Amino acid sequence: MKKLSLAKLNDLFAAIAQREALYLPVDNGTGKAEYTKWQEGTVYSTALNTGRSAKDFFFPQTENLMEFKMEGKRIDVIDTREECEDFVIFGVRACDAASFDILDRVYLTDPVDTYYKNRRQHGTVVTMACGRPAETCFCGTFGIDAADPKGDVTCWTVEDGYVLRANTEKGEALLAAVDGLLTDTDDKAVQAAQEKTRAILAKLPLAALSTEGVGQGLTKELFDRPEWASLSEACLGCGTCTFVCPTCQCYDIRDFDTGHGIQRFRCWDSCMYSDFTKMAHGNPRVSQLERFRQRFMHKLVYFPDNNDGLFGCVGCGRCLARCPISMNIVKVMKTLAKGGNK
Amino acid sequence: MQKMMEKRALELLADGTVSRVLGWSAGEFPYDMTPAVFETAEELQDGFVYNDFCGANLSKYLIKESRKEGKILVFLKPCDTYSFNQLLAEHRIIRDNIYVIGIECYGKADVEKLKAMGLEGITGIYMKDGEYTVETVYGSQTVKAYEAMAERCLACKSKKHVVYDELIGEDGEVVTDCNRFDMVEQLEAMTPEQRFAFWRGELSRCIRCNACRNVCPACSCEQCVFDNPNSGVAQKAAVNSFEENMFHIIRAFHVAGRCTDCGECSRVCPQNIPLHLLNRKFIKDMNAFYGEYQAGEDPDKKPPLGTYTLGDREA
Amino acid sequence: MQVTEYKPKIVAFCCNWCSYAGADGAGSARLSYPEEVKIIRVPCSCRVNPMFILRAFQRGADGVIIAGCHPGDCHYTSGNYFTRRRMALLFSMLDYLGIERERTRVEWISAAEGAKFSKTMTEFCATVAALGENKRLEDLRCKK
Amino acid sequence: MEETLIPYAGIVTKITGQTPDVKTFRVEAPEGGKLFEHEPGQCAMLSVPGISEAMISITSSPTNKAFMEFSVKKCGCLTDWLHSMEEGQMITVRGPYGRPFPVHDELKGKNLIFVAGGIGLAPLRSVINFVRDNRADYGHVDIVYGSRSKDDLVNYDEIVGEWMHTPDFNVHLTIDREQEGWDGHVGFVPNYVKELDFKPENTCVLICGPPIMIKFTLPGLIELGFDKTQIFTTMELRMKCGIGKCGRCNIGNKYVCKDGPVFRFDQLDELPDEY
Repeated sequence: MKKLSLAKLNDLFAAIAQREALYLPVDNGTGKAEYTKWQEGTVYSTALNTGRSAKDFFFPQTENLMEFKMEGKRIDVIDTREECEDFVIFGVRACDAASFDILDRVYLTDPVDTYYKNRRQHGTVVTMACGRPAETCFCGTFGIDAADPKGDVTCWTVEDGYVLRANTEKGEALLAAVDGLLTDTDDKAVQAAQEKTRAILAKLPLAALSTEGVGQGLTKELFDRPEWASLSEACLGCGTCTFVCPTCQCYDIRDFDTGHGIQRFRCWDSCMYSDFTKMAHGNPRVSQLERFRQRFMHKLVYFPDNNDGLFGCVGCGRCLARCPISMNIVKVMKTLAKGGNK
Repeated sequence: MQKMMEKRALELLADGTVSRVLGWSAGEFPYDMTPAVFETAEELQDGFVYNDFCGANLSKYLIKESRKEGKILVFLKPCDTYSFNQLLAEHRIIRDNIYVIGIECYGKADVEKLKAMGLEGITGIYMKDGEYTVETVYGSQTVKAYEAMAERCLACKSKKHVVYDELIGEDGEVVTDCNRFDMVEQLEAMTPEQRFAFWRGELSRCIRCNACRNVCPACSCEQCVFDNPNSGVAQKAAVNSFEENMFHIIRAFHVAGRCTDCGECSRVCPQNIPLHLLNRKFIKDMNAFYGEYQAGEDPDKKPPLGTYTLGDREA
Repeated sequence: MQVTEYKPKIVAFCCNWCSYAGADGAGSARLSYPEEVKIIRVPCSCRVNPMFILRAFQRGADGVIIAGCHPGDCHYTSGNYFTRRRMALLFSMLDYLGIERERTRVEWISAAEGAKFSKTMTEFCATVAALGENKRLEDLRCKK
Repeated sequence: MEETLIPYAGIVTKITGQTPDVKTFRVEAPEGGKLFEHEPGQCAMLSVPGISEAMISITSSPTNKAFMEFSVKKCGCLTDWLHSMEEGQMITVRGPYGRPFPVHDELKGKNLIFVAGGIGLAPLRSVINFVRDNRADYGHVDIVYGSRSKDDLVNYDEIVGEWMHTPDFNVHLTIDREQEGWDGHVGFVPNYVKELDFKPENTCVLICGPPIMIKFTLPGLIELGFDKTQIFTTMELRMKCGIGKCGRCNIGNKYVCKDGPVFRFDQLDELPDEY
């Protein structure tokens, strides 16, 4: 393990930024932190989490896929892909770091999504262990340890500085490049910090939330549960939960006529939208009930079904804080667990 | 207040005046209430909640709910009654199927404000003598109620219920000195460059989740122009600055003269974009150009964009 | 080195019953108006949806003008009165968002006013030319 | 395998009007030949840039080495556009997507019954022609095909001209209502299937058509003694990516584009009823 003194944090950022683009949480002036590119003078925000999730780095809200030149009867397909530049994301929390694993299972399984893979290969993730989790946090429910996040490098804030640990080759390379700023250390300070965090985690209101009643193989049990009606009745059908969610990965492919060609781009889409599954001859998900059910069944049953029991939620709590009508996965899980095994 | 509301709802359910009650149901935390329909006394007793965090405007749900079998009881705060009236004027809700109980309101709290004070890990919020005692896993703190009041409530335009079948609590007055256009005026006083920079900063955060549109009681179209593939502007994402601007300008324009300034758009925005400032600009301009008009106040009055005079100012 | 003079792109929505004929009138009277004005004929000035104006800017317009019948002369009795209200509000909103007020205009031009048509367009072009390219409502995808 | 979502441009070399609202498009690579190989039952994403992209089943048999064909019913924005196309114009195609009918294993050596309604013949035609070209590998073949009227029978010329003359091929055509000049069977497909009294021994059924037809044919087949493991169908839902990532074509935990579109009925029973 390596140690960085409190005073040298900015030097670390400068050293990284000299090699490659560095993004870190910065207060955006509305009381929320968002990932921002570091430049001299940028102040790192220690806010618990960013408003938007870190998935944007690998799965941006919109991206161009290709272009078409149309002339008479002819169509030319133009591959506009470019090799992504190396970058570092600093300060990713345990939940978001775990979300990359979920996105990987979608985008890096056969057939591999080349756009995603390109960015994933070039990104180095430095996680920051949590010190002040909030009431909306429930990553522990899904086996995520906020005190020991994954990522290429893990960082802990300790009393007199930061402790860093490389977890992967990419992480080793990053730490090696800034080695001049670091000193060797043991894991005592880290353990103390972890203990403190874990004590708080245990006191959080959602600490006892369990995945009992949901999970792999429960489609038949849960799909027709009557509770979906009351759970979904207030849903506005907006895409807030989907778009702030670090694991939601559905997309739409659209064309834009620029006047001198066609740009085909993909953008985030939401299963909460009424036109998500709409076809010329009808829509299999007629009402908000079906759409709402799809979102939660996907995270709590279908995704685990296809991924050895791994849930499609990381407990970051963004949807709890952001849903306009305060309906969220926790309420869904609790409601489903309550009336279970009928 | 909650006790009185619950009691009255139980009575109305019991005597068959209504068959359902539209209110708020308890959440995981002291502040995350979800709008809900209660059909039985047990459901009401189990889950009905009313407190300072019940900010959601319930009137839009009536579009769907008033078309169902039986009468529904709805609790409306003063600002919600304006939305209700406007929906009524637009024939979007069926008045005969709704029983309105107006509830007094002295401003709703915004948990974001508490969180911005560094109150993380909230486990309990207790109101007493104009103060909230906020308990968190990191200790407890007392906050003056007005310090946690939602931005929109600080500029409340009216504490008067413009429509109700009965009232719980006092009816208030229209607040004439609410100063709700202050920020609009500040923006107007800026240079175009400054204004442009301000709005770019705000609108560039938009993630196009459509929460503002879907929560808006004035956005009651069955299919929005931005969802209609034949409109040529249907779009899933705000791809660039133009589309961010266009969505919000057009949305504000489509509700101009119908927007009651309930402030739901800004409340629900996950990116904290002050969308009400767009609507208020239209309201302010319409007041200045065509005479004072408050949407929802009087359902029989012609909206400014639905009428004209020969001597209107030139564009 | 040759410096090409900047020529703005202007979209003019012209009412079929007056201004469009006004443009014809300008032609018959051999009055010129700038070639950068692209006319789109509409059945009435009130057919112009605010979205049309934004879309014109998106597709590369630097200025948008709506020309309709004089108040009181609308072929459909009152269309232009509604145009006047809508555009007053829309233009004020664009201004509020920091988009130059001078890029948008409404003018009343009758079928007999060929001269006014020519003069208005020339003036408007000059105003927009002075502002330069539309940067604040541009859509970079549409730029070549 | 890596997926770029980038399609090939192909030339529509021939357009054949099949019925008033169905046309068959022959697509070839600009340099001639097929854009890619496929298996019977697989689909491809057809697109006209600027209009839309849609999943369409490949109706030609993989044994056809010269070109691919798509039969398209006019019913949405892309298909409207395709129907207004001229020969020689280009479209874009990517694929092949999905799991094919199990022609190399489960279906091999079996008697086959094809049940199709309307445009539902398109995906089955690929299998039928594959079977014709590998005749020795399969047993007796029955084709039950119904449509609203005689004019709505897709590939009528091919059915009458070729399929009916293939050894051990029995073609049973039916139309919904009596029509002048039609002396064949009249009635709905589900009833016709029952009337034909098929025997389930060593037989597989491939069924495709409107959901309502499938819904009513299935109990008939069960009554005749067929097991759900003998019956295959092919599904259709809204798709964007074709590779199980965009997230919209799932029925329960299965993605129609990747895990389907061909499903066996006992597999469908495992999934929630949301299609």
